[in-house]
Amino acid sequence: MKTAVIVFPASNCDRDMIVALEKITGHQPHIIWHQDDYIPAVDLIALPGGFSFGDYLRCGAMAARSPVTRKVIEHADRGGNVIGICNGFQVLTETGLLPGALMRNESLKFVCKDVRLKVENNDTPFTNAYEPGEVITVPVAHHDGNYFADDDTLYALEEEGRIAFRYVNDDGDTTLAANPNGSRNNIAGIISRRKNILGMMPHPERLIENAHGGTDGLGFFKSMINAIN
Amino acid sequence: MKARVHITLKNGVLDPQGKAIKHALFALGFDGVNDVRQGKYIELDLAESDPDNTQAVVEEMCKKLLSNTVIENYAIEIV
Amino acid sequence: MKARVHITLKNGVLDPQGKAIKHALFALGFDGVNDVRQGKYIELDLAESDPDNTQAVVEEMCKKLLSNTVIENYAIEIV
Amino acid sequence: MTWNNNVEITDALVREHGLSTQEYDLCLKILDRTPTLTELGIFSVMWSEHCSYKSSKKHLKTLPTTAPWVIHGPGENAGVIDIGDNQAIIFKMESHNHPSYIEPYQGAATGVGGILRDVFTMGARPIANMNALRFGSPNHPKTRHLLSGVVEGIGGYGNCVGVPTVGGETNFHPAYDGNILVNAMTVGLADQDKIFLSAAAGIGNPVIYVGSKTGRDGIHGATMASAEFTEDTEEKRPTVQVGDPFTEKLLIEACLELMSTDMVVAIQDMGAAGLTSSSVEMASGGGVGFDFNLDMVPQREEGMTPYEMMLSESQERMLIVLKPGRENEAKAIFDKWDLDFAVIGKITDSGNLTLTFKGEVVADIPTQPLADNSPEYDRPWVKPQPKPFLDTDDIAAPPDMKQALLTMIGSPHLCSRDWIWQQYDMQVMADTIQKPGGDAAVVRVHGTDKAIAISTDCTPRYCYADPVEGGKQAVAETWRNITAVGATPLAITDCLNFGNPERPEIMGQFVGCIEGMREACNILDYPVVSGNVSLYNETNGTGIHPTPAIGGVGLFDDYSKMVTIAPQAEGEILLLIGETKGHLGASLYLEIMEGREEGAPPPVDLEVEKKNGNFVRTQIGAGNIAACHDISDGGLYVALAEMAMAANIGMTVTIDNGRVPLHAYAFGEDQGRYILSVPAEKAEAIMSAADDSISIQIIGKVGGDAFKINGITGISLSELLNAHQGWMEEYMGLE
Ligand SMILES: Nc1ncnc2c1ncn2[C@@H]1O[C@H](COP(=O)(O)OP(=O)(O)O)[C@@H](O)[C@H]1O
Ligand SMILES: [Mg+2]
Repeated sequence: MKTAVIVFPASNCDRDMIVALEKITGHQPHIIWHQDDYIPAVDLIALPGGFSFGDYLRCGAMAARSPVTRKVIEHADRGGNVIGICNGFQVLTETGLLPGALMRNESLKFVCKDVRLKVENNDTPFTNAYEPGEVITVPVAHHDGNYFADDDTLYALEEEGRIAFRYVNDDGDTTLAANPNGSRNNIAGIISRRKNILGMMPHPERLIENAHGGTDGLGFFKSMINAIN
Repeated sequence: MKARVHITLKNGVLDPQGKAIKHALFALGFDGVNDVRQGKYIELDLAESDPDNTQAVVEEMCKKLLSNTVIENYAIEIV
Repeated sequence: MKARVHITLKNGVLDPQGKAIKHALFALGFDGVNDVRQGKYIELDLAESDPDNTQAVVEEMCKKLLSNTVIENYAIEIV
Repeated sequence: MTWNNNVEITDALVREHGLSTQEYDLCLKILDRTPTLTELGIFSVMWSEHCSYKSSKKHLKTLPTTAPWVIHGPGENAGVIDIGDNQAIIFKMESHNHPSYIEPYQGAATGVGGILRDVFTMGARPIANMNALRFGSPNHPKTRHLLSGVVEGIGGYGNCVGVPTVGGETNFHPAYDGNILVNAMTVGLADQDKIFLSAAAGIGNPVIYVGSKTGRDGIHGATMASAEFTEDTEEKRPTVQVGDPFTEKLLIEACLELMSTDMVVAIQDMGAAGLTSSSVEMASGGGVGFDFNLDMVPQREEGMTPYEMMLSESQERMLIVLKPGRENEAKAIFDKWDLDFAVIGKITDSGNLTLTFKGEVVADIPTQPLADNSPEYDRPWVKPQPKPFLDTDDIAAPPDMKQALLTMIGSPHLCSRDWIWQQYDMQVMADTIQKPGGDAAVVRVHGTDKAIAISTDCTPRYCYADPVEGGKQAVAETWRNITAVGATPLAITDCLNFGNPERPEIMGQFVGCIEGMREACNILDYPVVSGNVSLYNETNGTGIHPTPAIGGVGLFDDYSKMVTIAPQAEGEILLLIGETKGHLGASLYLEIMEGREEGAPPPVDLEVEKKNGNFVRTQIGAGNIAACHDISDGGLYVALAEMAMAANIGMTVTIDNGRVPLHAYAFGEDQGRYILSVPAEKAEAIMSAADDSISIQIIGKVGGDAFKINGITGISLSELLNAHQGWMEEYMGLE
């Protein structure tokens, strides 16, 4: 599986993503600087977490308008796979590749902790290694993860099975207390209509070794290998 | 010329900051607050000297960068 | 009554957001931008119906919560 | 207002600049003429307490600073220690107390920014941040606002630059009502053959300014950090600096990229007193002069004067000496990262800092005497009267042991700090293997089996009761915390926060703490490699508790040996190491349950400390231990409860308290103790491995879903957790 990781000024989970992709695919991803206007042919483009352009104005807003992002959009329009983790998810909504917007957490505070996620749809290139309805643990670390979409969009996302992950409690129930940021319908991650684009706030790349305290994030990467090879 | 841009959340979009401010004001004893909405205020100092052109340019800036039209409205004032 | 509050950085206080916006506008091809400053804009809907009282109350809100008077100025408009 | 560099230097002006008559005379002697206004400004910041260490130097010199693994001790931007394989760990702690009191968010944020620069300026990639915080009483009207802003500022900066914040400590006490303490520590990783120092060299070499533009930020910052607060300080509202973590992140990447080439001769961050202290340090350190054209300094505002440029504390700026002819290559790197880059001058053989502005020389100062002949005071001090030992019989037992334990672990002093650390990105860089909540934080050395353990500690109520014992204890506690995770303690940094040194009793606290630290460092083989002094933490004549915050660093050769405080399985046996005499003087029990702050603190027997710690570390290294926790604030029962909560497993403990009253045994804070949780089949072997000089006993067993111990028939885990986790969230909910 060939991959590329886009690096914006002040992306800061780029190395984590590169390390994870290399470990799992066995190949070093291409590292693409935001001013590059060429992305080699790859199976997957990853937009990593961080604070691109300081998260100033709106999270992901400036990165979404960076020259390289046009190339990411072209890749996605051709049906290429794209993942956006955390800040990457914010960039994807800002470009319009995914619907909705990520607003300031309801608590107004940055939140870093392990959350429980339910795999809502395992029939995607990013989730097929999980059981349907499986509850996994993955860390979140963000200030703006409060997913908002208007009622119609939300309805369509639910109807079309485009919710990839939802915040749940230990028993797999969608509760208010299990929601770390106030996102509508406890949404943690969504996919595009063609299922080739995924955006999610939690960080699967931070939970892939026992030393991290667990390996629940591995399934995410294994899914892509299943789907692509 | 100078332009002042107000960026506000669309009706129906929940406003966590506004809600928190309302809550905090209440906690401080300000109890007659029906609603609070928080937006952004951007002041631009532009080389352009024609008001119409300025309006058009700032309009484009708002569409291309300054606002996220999925959730926000903008209003421009040229001064 | 309604009140509109503008909160802006005091002169001379670094505005990293404004700086980054200016830069991003430039990258998008808007090259005639001399300066950008970003502030906050807060709309309040208040039960109070007397303009003078409203002004006084909002003034107090600004001092106590809405603005950080160490680095910010505020301006109040009653509408 | 037109600017006049040649105003008459009146007594009043000199005094306004914080210089004493003797200091001004020295200044006249060095210059051999009257200073210009710019020169007066330069002398004033260089000789402020903050930059010159004039009250503390004499005593700091007595601290041990060497060991075979120390590469650079105090004197550089940060301390450097050898961790093998050509790798080095570079670390330092620094205070940002006064600015954080005035504007908590920006004060704390720029504190983090400043300490990061001290570390990456030496060529290290920052890999972990820590923070040691002291606030006033929770009942003080300002405390909530300050706690909230400080934590948000630390997170806001550290999260954005992508360095995990992995631990710290947090105290509340009325002694900090008017002077909070915000101490930030950064740990970085470098290759030993790529360590950069600040001493300038090479006559004619270009001097480069990079980073953000210079504004009129915090012009009085450095002098502010050296002046006592009075009622009207708040009214003055000095210009606070605003941090820009985005620029800092770019600066880190750009500087590390530049340092990976061979272009850099010397590099120095612009910290307190900005361009002044950085250039004086670089020039005097290299025995050379600097010739600057101030018109070349990137400026954020119109009409800036040389005085303002030299004293500005704008953030995110660095000064670099390049090899000749490499300017364009270097500039390309900073262009890529969108940072200002300017050649502002060159190195000369004059030994002077010569500043030209609009064609006129506005300052010309010999840097060597400015730096080396700075004032040094032997301030008078009196030995504080040590508090008498308290007789345990004078301290009442609680009516109900269960309620006492719940009250203690639910108090502001001992409750969970998760409200704080959840606002910090603890895992970015994906090498954090022990998060906050345990004894020490642990981060891996990327791509190796090695890991670094870090802990910050100080118990100010002990230092207040007896500075010497308190100083010892602060050092010993970091050593113990690092040991408790299984790492080998190597060296410390410190941040010495005290009141007004011109008062002999405060100076006595300082001298006492240093004495205690010195003893502990010597016996534990644990040198001081960097540090910072913050004096004048005092409002209207009331000083803070003496607070020598210590940041310790230790090493794992193989991080798979690391343990946490959480027992791993039902059936594990609990062992208690160290002797329990039931010392309740200056304890949290006394403060929380009795409302008394009296008595001598628990003495630290450093030989016992060393013996016990080495035993524990050896056992962890041998893979015999499932979990380990040292016993500190709150004593044995609190430590056991913390272990149970961390694992969410109950335990049944039976202690033999002998002649020690139960409450003293339960909550006494005797030093040098650990609890081990070990697989049942290992217990005997561990017991027999301990020679007679080590006190070791079996006290109980892990299992079930309740916490049972002498005097407490049972507390459910959920009761414990509710008590422990509730306070801070509830308290801050009222913000
Ligand atoms: N300000 C803070 N930031 C991050 N972590 C903190 C902070 N304050 C306390 N902690 C964490 O809370 C835990 C308990 O702190 P403390 O009681 O000081 O530990 P110890 O007694 O082992 O030194 C530690 O893991 C520490 O790192
Ligand atoms: Mg401890």
